[in-house]
Amino acid sequence: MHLLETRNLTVRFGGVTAIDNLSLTVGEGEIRGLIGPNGAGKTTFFNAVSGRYPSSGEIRVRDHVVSGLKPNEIVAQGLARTFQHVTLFKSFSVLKNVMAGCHLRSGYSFWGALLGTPRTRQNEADNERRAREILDFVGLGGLADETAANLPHGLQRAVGIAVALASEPQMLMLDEPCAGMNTAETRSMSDLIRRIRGNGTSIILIEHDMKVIMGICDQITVLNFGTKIAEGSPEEILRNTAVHKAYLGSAADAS
Amino acid sequence: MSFDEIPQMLVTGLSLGLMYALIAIGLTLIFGVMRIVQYGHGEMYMLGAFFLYYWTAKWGLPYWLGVAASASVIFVLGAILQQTLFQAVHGRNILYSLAIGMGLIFIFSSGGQIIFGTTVKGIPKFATGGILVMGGFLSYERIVISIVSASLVVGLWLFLQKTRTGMAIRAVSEDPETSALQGIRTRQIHWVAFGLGSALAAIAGCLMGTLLSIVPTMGFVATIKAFMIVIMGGLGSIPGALVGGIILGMIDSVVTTVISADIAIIMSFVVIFLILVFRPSGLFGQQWT
Amino acid sequence: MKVEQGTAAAQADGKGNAAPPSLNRYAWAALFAFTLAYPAAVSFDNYLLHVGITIAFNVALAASMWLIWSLGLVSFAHAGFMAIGAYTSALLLTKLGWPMWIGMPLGAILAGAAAVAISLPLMRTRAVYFFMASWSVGEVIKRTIAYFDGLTGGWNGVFDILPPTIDLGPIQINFADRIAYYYLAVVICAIIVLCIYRINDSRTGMIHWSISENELLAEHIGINVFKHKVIGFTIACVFAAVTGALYAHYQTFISPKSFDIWKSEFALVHIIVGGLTTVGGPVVGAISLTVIDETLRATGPFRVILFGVILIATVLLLPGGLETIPGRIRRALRGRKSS
Amino acid sequence: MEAKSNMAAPRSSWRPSRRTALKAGAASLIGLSAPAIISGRAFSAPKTIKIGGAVPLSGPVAYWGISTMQGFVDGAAVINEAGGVVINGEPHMLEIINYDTKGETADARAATLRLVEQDKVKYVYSQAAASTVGMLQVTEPAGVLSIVACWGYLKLFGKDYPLHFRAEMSDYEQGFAYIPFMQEHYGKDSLKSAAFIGPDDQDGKDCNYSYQRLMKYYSIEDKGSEYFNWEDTDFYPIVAKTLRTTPDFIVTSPTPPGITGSIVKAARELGYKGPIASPAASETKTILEVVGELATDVVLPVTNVDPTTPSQVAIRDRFMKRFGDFNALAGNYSWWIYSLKAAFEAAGTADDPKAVAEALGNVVLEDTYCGKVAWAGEKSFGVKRQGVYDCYTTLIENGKARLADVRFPALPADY
Repeated sequence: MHLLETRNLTVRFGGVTAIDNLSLTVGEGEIRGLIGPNGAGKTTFFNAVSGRYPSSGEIRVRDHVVSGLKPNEIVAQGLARTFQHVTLFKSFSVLKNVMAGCHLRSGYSFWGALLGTPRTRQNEADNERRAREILDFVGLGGLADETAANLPHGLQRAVGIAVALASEPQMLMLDEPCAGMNTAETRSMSDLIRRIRGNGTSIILIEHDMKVIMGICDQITVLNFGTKIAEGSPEEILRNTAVHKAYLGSAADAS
Repeated sequence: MSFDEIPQMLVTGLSLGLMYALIAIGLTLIFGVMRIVQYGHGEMYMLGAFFLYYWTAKWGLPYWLGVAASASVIFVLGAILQQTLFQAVHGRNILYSLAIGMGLIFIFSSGGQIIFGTTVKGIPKFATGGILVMGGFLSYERIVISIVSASLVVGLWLFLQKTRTGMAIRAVSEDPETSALQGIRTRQIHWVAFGLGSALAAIAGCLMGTLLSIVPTMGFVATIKAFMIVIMGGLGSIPGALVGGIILGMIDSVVTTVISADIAIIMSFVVIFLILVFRPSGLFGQQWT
Repeated sequence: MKVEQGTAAAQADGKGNAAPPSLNRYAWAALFAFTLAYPAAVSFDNYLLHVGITIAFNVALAASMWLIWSLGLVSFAHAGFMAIGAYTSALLLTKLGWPMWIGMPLGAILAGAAAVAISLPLMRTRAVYFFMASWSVGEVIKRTIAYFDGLTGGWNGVFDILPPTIDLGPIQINFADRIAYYYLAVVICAIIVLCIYRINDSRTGMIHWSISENELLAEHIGINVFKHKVIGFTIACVFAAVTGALYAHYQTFISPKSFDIWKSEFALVHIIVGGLTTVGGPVVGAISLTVIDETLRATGPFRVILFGVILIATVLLLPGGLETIPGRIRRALRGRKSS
Repeated sequence: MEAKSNMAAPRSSWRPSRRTALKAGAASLIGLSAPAIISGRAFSAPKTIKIGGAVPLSGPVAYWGISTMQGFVDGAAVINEAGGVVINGEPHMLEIINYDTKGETADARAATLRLVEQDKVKYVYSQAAASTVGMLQVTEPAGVLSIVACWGYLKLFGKDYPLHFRAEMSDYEQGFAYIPFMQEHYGKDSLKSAAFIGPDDQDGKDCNYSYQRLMKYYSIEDKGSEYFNWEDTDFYPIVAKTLRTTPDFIVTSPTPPGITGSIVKAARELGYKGPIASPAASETKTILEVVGELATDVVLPVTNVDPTTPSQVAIRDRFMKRFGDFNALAGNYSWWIYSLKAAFEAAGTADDPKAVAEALGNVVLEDTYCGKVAWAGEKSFGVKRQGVYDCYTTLIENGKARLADVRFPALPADY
């Protein structure tokens, strides 16, 4: 049984086929790299799997068919994601961002919240504790009360990951987590990704920084024009001629 | 209803639709560029009409020169309003621009009552009589207004497509940040577009004011109509304003003639609602949040 | 790690970091205490009681509209739902003789049902398109009421909507008495504001602001955005309907014109002037602007102009609205202390 | 948009310039905020009688409210200068207090509450149906006398509202002047059927009711009624629909002058030849400006296009001086305060609105801006509470307006 499996996944926008018959499996505890030139369909794949875009074909999580579910239902299945552009509740404090991220695990009920029952208060206290734990885990423990918008770019990305982790996913889809980061930040981000996996969460990673990809991924899938052109361990991918060809066609993207 | 009423219905609806479009294109331009809600757009329409009233009825100056003068004066006024009031709320939530627009409605319509008086006025006509078009009567006034409206729509479209300023305006409306990086002075584009939009409202006010009558509180109805049209057509879309105007004009004409006016206005709101439900960004709109 | 200075926008919308809760609570308690003491404070002046009742209506209306705003939506259907509540209660009384105590809840239920039904399509639209679509809803409600004149009296309106009475043997209250109605209005208004405060203060409020801040992210942390929008909108419309019933039985006369676009617009103005980020905003905004409007009444033709000037001045000179004043004072004091 | 129940309007050979209009605004502000000036503090603390106005001074119907207010402010000044209201030999000064209603019912109620409960006013005037409804809920239970211009809501008028006076003739009373005039002018045989156009609101329905009763009384066939929205811009559709029934003449009421102009224009352009009567649109100049040379056979009752008698001219000149503005509507309303003064003096008290109301019903003024004025309606309403006066009818022919007829309405015997 695979954690995530897509069968013949296809996404079309009008006449353009962005993902074409993509079949892919990701096992538990795996870090999977997803690479390919710009426009290869990597982010579209995330959007399709996370329920943002409609798709045809099949998406399964632990053998449950989740195709056609809405994003919030997909998250409930244990699939969380981050976004290419930093996406946060910018006017919230960092802590509140993560607490909002706890939504699915918060034991929320409308009436409980309205009446402020002891149970709700207990739940919210738990949520806050958990949120602080997650912040400590991603290394933001000291910034809990900062307004998210006030943080530098790199830290905002880390908050984004913390928010996604708050739903306690089995699989985390990271869309270019190291974009716009310097070497030191990139290194600590790689480290964070490894530690997340260490907690038992699988990861799919879109990243242009080949050092990151090659350094941390167990398996790599290469997309071009919406189709899978190669799959394998980092070493295999480095040797693959089709991959080189695809990247030579648009050399700038590989940097 | 009999069949010989159909031509009149259609001719009336088309000319009314073009009039509506005339009121709306200025608003859609401002919307597109500044991403703010100029709720006081109708007040520019009202002021434009009153300027022409004083120009022709009071000072006895030529009509069409007065329309041009009115447009220029309101252009300046619009630019000033943009610089003094709307620039400060640019980029903030649309509510703030909405509030300023409402404030302008209060100030201009009530101030207008004190300065211009509360009596209804009429602007001297530029033409009388008319012709039969496909069996429906169309006065020369309406023909002129329709032609002006259509050519302003086309002219504005060409201006945005072909001229440097126009292209800059489009660039700013599509992607303000990138165009700022490319060296387009967005602040300048803002007041130019705002002034231009206001001037278009003034022209609409002049022509519609001539056809109908003018009173200082007439701006709000124009705002309502312009809003309905612009949002139905899609914010920032000039063809949208034209199509939206004609849809509204046709509903007003056909439904009023066939059923009644109260059903017509209910119907126009229902149609807008349905359009927005099935096309959440209007008929020709870009996604706008 | 050096934290950069935040943007002005982030500072203005300090949803995460409002005033200390204790201070907040004292302010609310003081306001409520003053509200209760108000009739005595104005030595039972009937006209000033009337102003108080009007303020209660406006506060309830603005606060409930603000609840929709916390979802990031500006609804102009509000006057329409107020009309549903008002007409239901009024017609049940004048046609069937049912008192307000039955009419008001029924009106609220009807408005709630209508709100759920209409929001299913309505919530597909966003931002300013939602604004226009909700405006259409409000206009259609108003004009439909006017159209079915056999039932509703059409433009003629409904007369003789008597205030309710309570008859429990020893306790008899006739709400035709201005003081009694004042307390009725204040209590209902306080319940509405309290509910909204609680909603906003709980996780529901956090969900609302998440949706308002970033709908995409809200969806991807597992929030059913559509459902919460429908629920929030419906609750607000129910409150509007309750306010409408309360309004009808006080005015004793309603017509479709009582619920035109300006009702919604003024509620919106109250919110903007008061402040957008806490429920204190609409409350303070509605109170101060109603008082100002009543005062300006004597200036005749200048009333509306002055109102417009105050509105624009507040937006430009006091960004964030009246609710930011305590924070400004605190910052100013702190600034003085530290220097 | 707010509807207006009654819109008589100004003749205007005079065009307001910017300066005079500003002067008008300033003058009205003074009139509002400083009633003491008008009430004449120069006198050694005489008794005062407060008269309150709950009228639209802002918003779309401000025109009517301001015109009403001007009559009271001017009248109070004139009366005070001439020694005030003399009650049992003792002079009383008049003090006018005005509060804005925006022309909205709830707002009018608030304004009236302030007048009655705070300022302790016992005499209130108001304007237009919406304001009147709001005002009446306060005045009648509080025992306060009210004078208004309101054409509809007839169930709020009559025996059950003994303190409520409707000074302005509605289109119903006007009908007994302008329809006979039209029959004489155009010939009875050419006016056998009629159609009605009015706004889609209560004012429109009320006027339609008046119209129906008039048509029945004069045995004219009713060819149907159409209602327009206040938001409407184009009147082609509604006029086209009306013309389908081929009426001999059209009554449009209560349509303000601008819309009347648009209706006339549409009708003439669509080839309609019959006369069009508009009992509310007396702004002759506007209609001429809007319709141009197509304006012909437009009948405007209660519109005095050319003040001629010395008292009419005096009122016009005084208004021009005091407010920088004068319209026929303000003239039509200018007699209200004099009627009230006569009632105070006849009743011998200003403290008892009931006694004043009794007296007011019997007041007859001979020489006002509207000529002879009396209160009527005893048989229809049970009390004499409806103002009736000489109806000055202006006729527009070939783009020119002239005063065509002056007659006291020939009210039916059972009125």
